[in-house]
Amino acid sequence: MRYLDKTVVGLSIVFVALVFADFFMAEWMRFIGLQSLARGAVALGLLVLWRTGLVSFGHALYFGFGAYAAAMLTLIGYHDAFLLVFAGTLSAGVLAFFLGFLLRRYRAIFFALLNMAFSMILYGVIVKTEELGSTDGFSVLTPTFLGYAPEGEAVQTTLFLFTLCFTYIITVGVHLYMKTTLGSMSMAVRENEIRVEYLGYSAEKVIHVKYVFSGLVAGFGGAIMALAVGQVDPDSMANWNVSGEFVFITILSGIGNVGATFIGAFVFELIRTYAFEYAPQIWQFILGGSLLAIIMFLPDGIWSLFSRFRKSEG
Amino acid sequence: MQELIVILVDGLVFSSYLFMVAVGLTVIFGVMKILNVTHGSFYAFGAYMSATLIGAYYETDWPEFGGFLAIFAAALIIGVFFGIVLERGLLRFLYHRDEHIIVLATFAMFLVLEDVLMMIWGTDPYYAYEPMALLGIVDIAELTFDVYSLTLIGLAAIVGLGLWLGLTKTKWGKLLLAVIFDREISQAMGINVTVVFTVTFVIGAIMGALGGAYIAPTISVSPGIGVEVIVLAFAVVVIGGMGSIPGAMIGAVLVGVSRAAAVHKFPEIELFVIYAIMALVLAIRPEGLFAPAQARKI
Amino acid sequence: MNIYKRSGRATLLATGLAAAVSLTAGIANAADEVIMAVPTFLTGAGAPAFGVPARNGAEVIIEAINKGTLPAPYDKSGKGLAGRQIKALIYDESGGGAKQVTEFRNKVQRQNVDLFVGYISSGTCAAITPVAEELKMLTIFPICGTPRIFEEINKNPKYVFRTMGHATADGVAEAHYVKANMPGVKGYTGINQNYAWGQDSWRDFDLAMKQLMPGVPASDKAQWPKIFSGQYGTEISALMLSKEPLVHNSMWGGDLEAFIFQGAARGLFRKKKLLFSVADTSVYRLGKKVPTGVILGARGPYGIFAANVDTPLNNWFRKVYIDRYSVPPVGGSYQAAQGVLAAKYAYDKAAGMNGGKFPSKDQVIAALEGATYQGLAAKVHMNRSNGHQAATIHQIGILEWDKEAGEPIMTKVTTFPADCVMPPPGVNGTEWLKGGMKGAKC
Amino acid sequence: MTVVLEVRDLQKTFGAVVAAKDINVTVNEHEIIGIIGANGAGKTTFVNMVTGYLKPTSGHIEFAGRNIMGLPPRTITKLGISRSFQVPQVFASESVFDNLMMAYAISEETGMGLLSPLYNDERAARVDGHLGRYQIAEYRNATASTLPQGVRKLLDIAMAAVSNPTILMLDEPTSGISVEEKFGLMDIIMEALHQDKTTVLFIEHDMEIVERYVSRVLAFYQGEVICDAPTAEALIDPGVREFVIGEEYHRTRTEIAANNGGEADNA
Repeated sequence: MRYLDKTVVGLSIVFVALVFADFFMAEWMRFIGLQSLARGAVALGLLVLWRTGLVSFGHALYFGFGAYAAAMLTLIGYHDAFLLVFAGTLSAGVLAFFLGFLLRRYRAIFFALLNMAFSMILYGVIVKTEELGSTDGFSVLTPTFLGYAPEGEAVQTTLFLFTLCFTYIITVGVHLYMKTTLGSMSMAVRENEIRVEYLGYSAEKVIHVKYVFSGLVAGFGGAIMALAVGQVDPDSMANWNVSGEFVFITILSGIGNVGATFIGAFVFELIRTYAFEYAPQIWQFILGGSLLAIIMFLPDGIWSLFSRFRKSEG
Repeated sequence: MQELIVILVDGLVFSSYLFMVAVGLTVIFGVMKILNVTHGSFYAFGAYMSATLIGAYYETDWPEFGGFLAIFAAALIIGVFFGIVLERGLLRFLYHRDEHIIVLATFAMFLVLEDVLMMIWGTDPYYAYEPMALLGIVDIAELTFDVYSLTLIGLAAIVGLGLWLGLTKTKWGKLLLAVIFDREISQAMGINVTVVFTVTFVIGAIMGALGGAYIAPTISVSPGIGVEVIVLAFAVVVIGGMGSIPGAMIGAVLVGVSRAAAVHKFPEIELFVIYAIMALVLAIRPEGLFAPAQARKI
Repeated sequence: MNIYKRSGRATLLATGLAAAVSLTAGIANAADEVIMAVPTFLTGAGAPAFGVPARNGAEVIIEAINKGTLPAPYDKSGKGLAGRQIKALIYDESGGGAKQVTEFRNKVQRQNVDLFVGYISSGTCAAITPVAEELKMLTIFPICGTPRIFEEINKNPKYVFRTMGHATADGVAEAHYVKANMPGVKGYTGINQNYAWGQDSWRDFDLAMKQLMPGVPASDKAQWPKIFSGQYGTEISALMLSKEPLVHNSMWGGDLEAFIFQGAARGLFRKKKLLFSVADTSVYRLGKKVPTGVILGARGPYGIFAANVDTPLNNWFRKVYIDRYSVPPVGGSYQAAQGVLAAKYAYDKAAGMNGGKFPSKDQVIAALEGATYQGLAAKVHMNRSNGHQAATIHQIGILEWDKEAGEPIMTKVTTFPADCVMPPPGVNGTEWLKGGMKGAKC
Repeated sequence: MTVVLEVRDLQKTFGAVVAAKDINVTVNEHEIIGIIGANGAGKTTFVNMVTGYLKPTSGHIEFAGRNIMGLPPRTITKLGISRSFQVPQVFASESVFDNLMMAYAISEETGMGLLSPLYNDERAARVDGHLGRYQIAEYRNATASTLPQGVRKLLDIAMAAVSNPTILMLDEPTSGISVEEKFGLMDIIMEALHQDKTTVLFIEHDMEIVERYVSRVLAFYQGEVICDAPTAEALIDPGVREFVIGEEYHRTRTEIAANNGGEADNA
């Protein structure tokens, strides 16, 4: 009971609801949902960093790394979703672990930009690798799930369920983690690193842990995206504006609640989809305008709408 | 020997381009601590306005060299207009917010302005090659260069020197330096930080627009030109030390000459040069080559 | 207890929202319409060079199909596609592969699109192909360079067609042209944008040159400027210092135009022989600023190459296009128009075989597979990759400025038959090139 | 008496500036030591070096028989030297309670324990006990940034004391506090620390505070210790009077305090 708070209960209800919805949802909606889960996972990592006082303008690095790691395994004949997603997640995590030793020394805008520099190096490497299709990327075949090889609409249904389960575990895990001493140290490091050091813990170590975590979930999101879209390419996976979108989603969501990142990602996809449909010439205008509106009028993100709603109820 | 001279000349031209593209960004960051993504829009609007004015100018039968005035007029018009509108209309509401939020706000504004640009000028490209044709060519180390590109070196030097002198030798510059060092104390000392901010932002915007306006005659002014500039300018500014004008200059030269050497010797690695230098410099000197002074923490 | 109740309500709100949106899926379309999605670059750097001309070309044809005003050979089959009006959904191709896949699914499942005629970038085509096959959606790529679509991504396509030759043809035709017109050339180098198209273009040209002119060396310092960089001073210096007299260039759009301004100012085009793969996208726009005497291609018999093709269909197209947009149609306009014509041809033919009734999707596909139909500039033979990949004649020539007409023209044009420049059916382009282009009929 | 801290020949230079020179200090268990000196005399630099914030240029620092030169603050804190700050270093946007919860958790948990929930009832009880000892229980739920200066100072010191350190170094505990409040504040601090038998070194400008709470004085001038003696002796030392207290200043300060009860300038 100790771990069962309202967020865990809420997440569990949504989880069960979505598992059922999976079988009734319109295909395009499921696809948007799948992308929202993938991007939301990255935003979840950014949320953890943000709570630590850091923002990365380069998490497409881990997103792209995870996506390409998973996709490259399919090139040598591995197609199991569990293996691919695990590999994508882990490889991004390992990369974050090593780069973390350098990045944990940086704060504020330097941290943000150094991440961007690394992500652009990955972008450059992919563009220069003709074997991997350069900017065209390459296709990722439909995955299997522990021997089960779905076809037609079942592909997306199964993948959605698969993603949903892992996302649920990760999200609840993050929520519980944030309540542990190490998790709460996010706040401590953001508020006052000097005090943390003088209480006997290394602020850099705290940051490193969060950074590796953010790398892991970004890799997870990337691997899922590769499987969902069936294609990897550097412009959708590793370019700087992709990183910008992740920060966009984080701001849209607000950092109040772990579940908010997925709602934020979903809203982001909807805005973009409808802007594309109704204003194909000025969809960037609408996207930028919405972001500005959120920043100006909903400074704590979409989650604050829920909080307000609840306050007025209570 | 010939190759070496050519690498140097090419490198300096490209460095000057980088400096012109980055200097506005560093001025704004230095004073306001805002990483201004809208900088890319200033560049693009500057280029479009410049192409439009140059086109209009050469429709008249006024003296040919007057076309250069159109370039500077374009930079002024765009810089002053967008500088004031954005700073007064948007940024001032965000000064109390997290610095990353402000970056995102300027990113959002950049997206908006990209489409505004298309609403005004459409998707067809604009050309304004007359000023470039006017200056002709010159041979250096038995290789032909166009004089216009070489004048970029002079422009960058004048802008860099002017800003540096303005900052260190004038009363206004000293006020700016005070604000840079400590915003609150400056306010307490009676400096009108609001005005300082607006003026700085306008100067930065003019610089961004001037970059685009001056480059316009050498390129095809078409959609998307602002995007490329942003990342490039970020890199230069980060390498040089954010907010430092001499830093931006050294950073630009470092990147420009290295890139020129790469293009001549190992063209395959051209794509990486700038980011590799950025990562390398940051790994060794976290705050860039010229880190600004910091106040004591405890 | 209270907290659970409240969180339940927030949850309800979220799920309710999701459910509400998902239930609004599927807008019924009028029975007498064919919904044609036309993705093309409306924003960004690809818009002026390819996207907007392609949209314009498609619009001219779609309008004429709906009004029934297409000239011969399409003048006998009545209005619309097999009698039904086309409702075109033109939208932006920008945003990368993932975004376009999402949009593709949206259009198919939410807007009940009947067919797609579009996509310009190889990257988007590569991303769309598996999805189109998965969703069983008739998709006609009018452009797209990469041969990988049917060579790697889907070797056995059922729903995806491409109605123009792929990039291998460009490199081979260029090499043939160089061999015929510059037999004594001492070597070649290149400047190509550093991304898939540039890399593929250079590789194919290089491979073809190695086969056709084996003794002629390639430079090991071919230039790779970043795409959209716009500043080519250093690269131009390096090219001018290089010893190779021939420079291969597959740039397009703003990059190409900036390169031309900067190169022309420094006399690059007098000092080196330039070979432009796709520069036709810019020739009319550049007007008098075009570098003359350069070798030019348009990825087939399109754009400026079609200026003097004297058929009723082509003459009509050029006239309507120029009247409407006040510029002549370029490669992208022709190619997109050719894609729409494929749909017109296939629907009408399928209806004919279906006893005049509106055909099913499978019937339309069967009608287009392996067909030969009349494009604007040349006949299109759907005779590669199970009848899904087109082959057409290919043309290369020298660009000159016609003082009297006051417009650029092509001279010394060589026309290559499709079977000379495209790999034979079932053969991988790169392997074909490496293996000496066996089976080519020139 | 056991020696807990021994500093020998400590030097610190920043380029050409000498911030600390030939510092030799020995601290015994349970001592209360006052560190005095004008601004820039090297007091905070001394504290920064002992607690690992600044790396000395040369010298030797030994704590409880162990060389702690060059160790980072977190290690030195774990070994048993804590400090407070002239400008309170608290988690500004959190409540007083949460500040102390965090402080306790960090100082108590290691290894896998870091992954146990921050909140537990036993820890909360310890926090509340601590709040009582420092007499800030009434601010338990107030956000740290909204606290009055005196309470914030107390919170800062309370946070430094959670680990029950062997030595606690206080950097100007009474700066920014009005004269009337100073003694009350110091009484609370000294009472709490006395219970824990903590060795205390604190930087102070106010000689009355020094006279009242301190058994021994270290006087700094231009990076050097010019006097290390019992309080009464130190305060009449001519060097201290000239370079640290300043005769005129001392008189003026007393007069002001006497006349209007206002706060003397101790910046």
